[in-house]
Amino acid sequence: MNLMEYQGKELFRRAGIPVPRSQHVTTADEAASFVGGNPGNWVVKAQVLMGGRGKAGKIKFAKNAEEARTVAAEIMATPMPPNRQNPKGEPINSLLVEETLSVSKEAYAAIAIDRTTKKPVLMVSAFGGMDIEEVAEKHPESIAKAFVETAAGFWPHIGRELAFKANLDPGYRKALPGILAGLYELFFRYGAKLVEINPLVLTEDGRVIAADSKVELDDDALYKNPEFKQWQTALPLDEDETLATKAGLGIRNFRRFDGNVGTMANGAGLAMGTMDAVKNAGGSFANFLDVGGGANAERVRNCYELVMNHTDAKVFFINIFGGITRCDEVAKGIVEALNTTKSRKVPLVIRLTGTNEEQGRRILADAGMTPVETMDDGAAEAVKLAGV
Amino acid sequence: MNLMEYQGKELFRRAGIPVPRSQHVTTADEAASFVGGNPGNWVVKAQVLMGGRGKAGKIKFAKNAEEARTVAAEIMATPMPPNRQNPKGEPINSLLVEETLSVSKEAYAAIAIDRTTKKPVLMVSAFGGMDIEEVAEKHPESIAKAFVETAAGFWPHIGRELAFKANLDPGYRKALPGILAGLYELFFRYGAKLVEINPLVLTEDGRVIAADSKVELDDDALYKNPEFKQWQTALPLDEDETLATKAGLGIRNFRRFDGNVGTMANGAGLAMGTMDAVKNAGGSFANFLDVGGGANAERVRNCYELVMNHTDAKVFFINIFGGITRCDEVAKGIVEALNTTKSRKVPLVIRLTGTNEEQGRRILADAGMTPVETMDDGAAEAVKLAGV
Amino acid sequence: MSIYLDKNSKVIVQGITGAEGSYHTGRMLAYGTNVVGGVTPGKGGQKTEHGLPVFNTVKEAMDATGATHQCIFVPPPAAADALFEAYEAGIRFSVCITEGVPVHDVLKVVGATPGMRIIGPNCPGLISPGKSSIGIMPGHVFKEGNVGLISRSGTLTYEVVDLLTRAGFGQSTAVGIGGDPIIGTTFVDCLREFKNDPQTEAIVLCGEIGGSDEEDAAAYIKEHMPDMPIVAFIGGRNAPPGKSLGHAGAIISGKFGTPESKINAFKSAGVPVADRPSQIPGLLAQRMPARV
Amino acid sequence: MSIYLDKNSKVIVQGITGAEGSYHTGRMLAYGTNVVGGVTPGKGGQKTEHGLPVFNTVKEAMDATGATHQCIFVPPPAAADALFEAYEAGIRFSVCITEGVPVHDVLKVVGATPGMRIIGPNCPGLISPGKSSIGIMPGHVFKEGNVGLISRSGTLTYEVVDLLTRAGFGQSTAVGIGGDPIIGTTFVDCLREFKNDPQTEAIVLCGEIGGSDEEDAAAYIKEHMPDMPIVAFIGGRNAPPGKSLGHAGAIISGKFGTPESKINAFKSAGVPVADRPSQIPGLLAQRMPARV
Repeated sequence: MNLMEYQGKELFRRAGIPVPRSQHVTTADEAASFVGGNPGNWVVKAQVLMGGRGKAGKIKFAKNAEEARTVAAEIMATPMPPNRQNPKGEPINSLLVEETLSVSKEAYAAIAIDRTTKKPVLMVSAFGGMDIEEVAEKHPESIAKAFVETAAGFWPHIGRELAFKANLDPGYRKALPGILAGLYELFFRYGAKLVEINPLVLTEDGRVIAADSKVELDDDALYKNPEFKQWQTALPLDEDETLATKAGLGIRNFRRFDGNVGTMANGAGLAMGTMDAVKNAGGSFANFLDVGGGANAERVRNCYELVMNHTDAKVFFINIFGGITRCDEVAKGIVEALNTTKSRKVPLVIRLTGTNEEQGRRILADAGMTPVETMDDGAAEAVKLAGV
Repeated sequence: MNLMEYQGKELFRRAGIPVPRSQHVTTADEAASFVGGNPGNWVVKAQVLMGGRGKAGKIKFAKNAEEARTVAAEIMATPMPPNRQNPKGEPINSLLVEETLSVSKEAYAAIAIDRTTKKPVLMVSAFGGMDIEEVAEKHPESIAKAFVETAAGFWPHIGRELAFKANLDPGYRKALPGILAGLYELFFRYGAKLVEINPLVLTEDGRVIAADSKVELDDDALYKNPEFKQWQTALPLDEDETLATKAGLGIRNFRRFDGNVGTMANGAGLAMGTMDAVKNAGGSFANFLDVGGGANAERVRNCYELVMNHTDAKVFFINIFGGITRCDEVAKGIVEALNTTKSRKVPLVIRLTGTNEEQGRRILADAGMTPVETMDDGAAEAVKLAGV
Repeated sequence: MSIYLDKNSKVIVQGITGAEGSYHTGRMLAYGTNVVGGVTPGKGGQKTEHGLPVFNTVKEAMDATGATHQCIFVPPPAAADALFEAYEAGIRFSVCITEGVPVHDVLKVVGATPGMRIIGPNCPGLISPGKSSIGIMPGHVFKEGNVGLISRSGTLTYEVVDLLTRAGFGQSTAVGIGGDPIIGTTFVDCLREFKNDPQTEAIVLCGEIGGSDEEDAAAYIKEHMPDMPIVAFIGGRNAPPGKSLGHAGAIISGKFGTPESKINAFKSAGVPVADRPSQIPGLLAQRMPARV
Repeated sequence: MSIYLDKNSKVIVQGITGAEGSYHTGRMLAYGTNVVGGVTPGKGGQKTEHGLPVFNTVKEAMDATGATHQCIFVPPPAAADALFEAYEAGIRFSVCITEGVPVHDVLKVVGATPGMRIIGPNCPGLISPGKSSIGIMPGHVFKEGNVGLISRSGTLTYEVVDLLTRAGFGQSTAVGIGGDPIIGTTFVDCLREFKNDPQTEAIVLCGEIGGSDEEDAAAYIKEHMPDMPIVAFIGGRNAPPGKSLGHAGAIISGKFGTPESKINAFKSAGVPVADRPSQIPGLLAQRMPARV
């Protein structure tokens, strides 16, 4: 679960990380009324999960209520335009009206989880306000890293060492350990996978302030912080995630693509393998779908309808290798699903092997269906049936 | 810093440990008005640091506003009577009006710091509501212990294991891990040296509730939680601690006794050693006083006056072994202190050795004073001068 | 021999009275695994439907059975607790089947259980065919032999094993290391064991997009076991960047975790990479030294 | 030989530009301690008044000087940080002079720095007379010799050392382990070292009321070094229960930490306990084997 800027900054505030004064608003009127009551220089920022707000004209300045109303309306008039990261764009439902900072320097600070060392990794760079992946590519030496022993936790010396190693402006030195301590506390307290401040601004008058926030929470840990439920519903699940949830699947278990071979498999690895097999057979897959372990009739029907109703599939390739999943249950599910569904019907290609394979094949045979022998065979057959 | 029951329970509440419904009040009127507005069975408890409230008649029941007013007034009418732990008694400045529990069982749960293993130790016993030291003596096997690896922290299995090991009533089993988790969080979050629930009540209707609280915070960690400052001033420092603070000493650096040999030394070990030496010489010490490292003139004068004005000392034995402390500075301090003090004067016995000993002896000699050679000599001389 | 698990391994099941725990305990017993008991707090003293003793705590189970291995079937919020309980009771090998364990819980466990080998979480377990199986792998597709197998996936593993078995390649031990971003045991950990296992004469490595475990494995192979016949496969080659498909760990972000990076790493280590699972047995046959 | 510290120990001082750090660095240098530099963040590149290099981090100091030992003179809130910084930089011997370090900070440090020897906190340091001194002990009262000394107190230690030196007993190493409830190095840790130190032929152990360190020491002596001539002293014998006098660790609570318990433990280990410091040299003389 990714948080929007204003949500991340709310967490920053709780952890004692300095953030600009701000007000979260949902209409141009609210923006105008806030700026009217709080004279000064303000910046109005679209609250979306996509990057590239500045280039898209979704960050604008306002010096009085009238200007605030105008720019807020302009920003909200159109959604965020599509980009590579999000080819569908994103609606703008709210804005953050924020104090304008007089920026002297911009730095970067983040904590992520390092898969190789299995430790939290702190990253600091003097190259702030830029795409960090670009920085990592062009100036890899500029990113100072520190791996934290979870037993010891974060201590200020780590921040001091990073400030020196990353060659930050000396104006950052005293503030950085405290800011990283807050970031680390937040990272652990809320079970984050990533917390990022980019840019971390050094102002003309020597304050160090988090000018933006990026926080990714671990979906698996959300139950520990029920308060985030409210943000979760406020956040736009993408369409595929919404569909997956409605079908009773995990949000990661379904994703659509442009092809015409609908797929379903048990287990994420096999589901990806099924897509690869379709591709290898010269076809194009319409979706990724991991039906999960307990593939009963209802689940199978939901998955079938999900693919029929929301993709351009011209054929449905079911690829089951029974481990936990029992082939007889899946076979029953398929038969029942087809009998009860009201969705459109396409040719089925079924591959069914593993636990209780014999019983499963018998159930299919009784319903007049013959499974293929291998995944490759199934993919070839499905691609042939789908046509070009 | 020890917390009173209502303060400890406020921390329990924050950590999610169930406590009875309650209201903290400072007058009989407040108690009456609370009970009047909240019909039910209430218990009114004196808020003091001393133990033995029940026996002293400082815990009473009330079923309506009138009863509440009466028992509250009775409780506050007289201070807590002296006991072995506190020979001076303790004033009662406030009361906790608390929901009466229908008690089925009483258990004990606590976390302390184990000096030998250098780990937090959780202790659980089915003998609740009793003096735990007595339990430790009579039923040592009844106290189940678990040492927590600080790197791993507390996890529920520790609570489950303790519930089984301590043979708690099965009614405690599900609740105990959560209660200990809260206790452990509180212990770490606030830097406590001891957190104790005695009794931990299992009610007739199956709830597990902390019926009392004992929390000892680490004075050295109070700076991390400035909010406790307000409680600290609310808490009665004992008289010796107050005097020590006023004299610019640490609260542990001064304590009075009944004898007639006033003492002062640099370093806690030597100060205790000085007391032991007086005792060994057949005398009785009037106080413990560790003057600390930087014993300048003002500090020495403050200490001199502290002992003169607040003990029955008939002689003042100054025992300095210079390490950090320089003998010349102490000597200057003694001379200056005697010249400027307005307190009563008693014979001085001075023992002065270590860093800059020569210069120190010269300064004393110039003022007409001759130090003794050893601690034992000094103690003997002081006891002789003090008479019987 | 085999790695991590053999006939002598005594297994306790945490969560043995739950639906999953009970079902798979039965399957493990049927396969021949020496399951000696299980743990469900509050049910100590009872017997399971399989006739195994249930204990209140791992410590009690250890004391009574001398268990050496643990298999975890508890809900995600209880998984880290189960691992710590086992560790403190003295267990040094644990298989965590549970999916959806918070990643910070896993970080805490791996950071504070030195000397414990954890497989998973979110994994199908491991099997030493003909000897013992811990977890949820379908035993009947495996066959005892000399090919070691390591995989980030579950069902894809069975697919691969089925192909190997049909082609006559039995397995020494197959380890499903799991699909999460942070896992207790990596490819390299397993390679190190296989290197010293006399039974294992070749290895199949089923990787996946995301992370750099495969790159680390390739570097290890290059340096420490250049002569071992090894074949690799990378799943999810057609997955788009930025989205994790099913496995939380299978995500390409920027230049990290792409199939190209992994394939190149294996190639530079002299490890052929199969385009599809069905090529694996053939590639393996080419690399296997002629049997004497 | 000596324990923990000798001529070759290279010492860095954390907080070297502070008043205390600077003063005691001068005294250590005067004693002959090989102080090679110090750390004060933001002052890297400068020189101290003693001409020693100042570094921004312990890591930099380590890289430039090859330091082996650390001495900490920083305020209490920074002490644990200084210990962790040293540990992560590779220092494995640290003396923490600072008084008033939060006890939970100490717990965290001792729980997460395996392999590091920490003396203190709230201690006067240690000295191997004639070789080196780390901390704040007054070097001139010490004399090189064969008596090892361990003490929970500072000034009382000097008292005892002065008596020993005057009586002709020089010291191998004297360790002030500190007066806090939780300390990095206990009596037993030091005894273990003295046991293996050829220079040390006898030991004086200055205990105090509170805790059970002395009882643990007595048990260790009884089992592992019954033949070593050892004399003990317990400070604070006339302190009342329930109140800590000066040292946070010196507190009798209930039956724990009483002088009687400690004296009995030593007696049962065959260790004579002096009633007053001035008896120590005499008791030691009785126990020392005749010199050849």
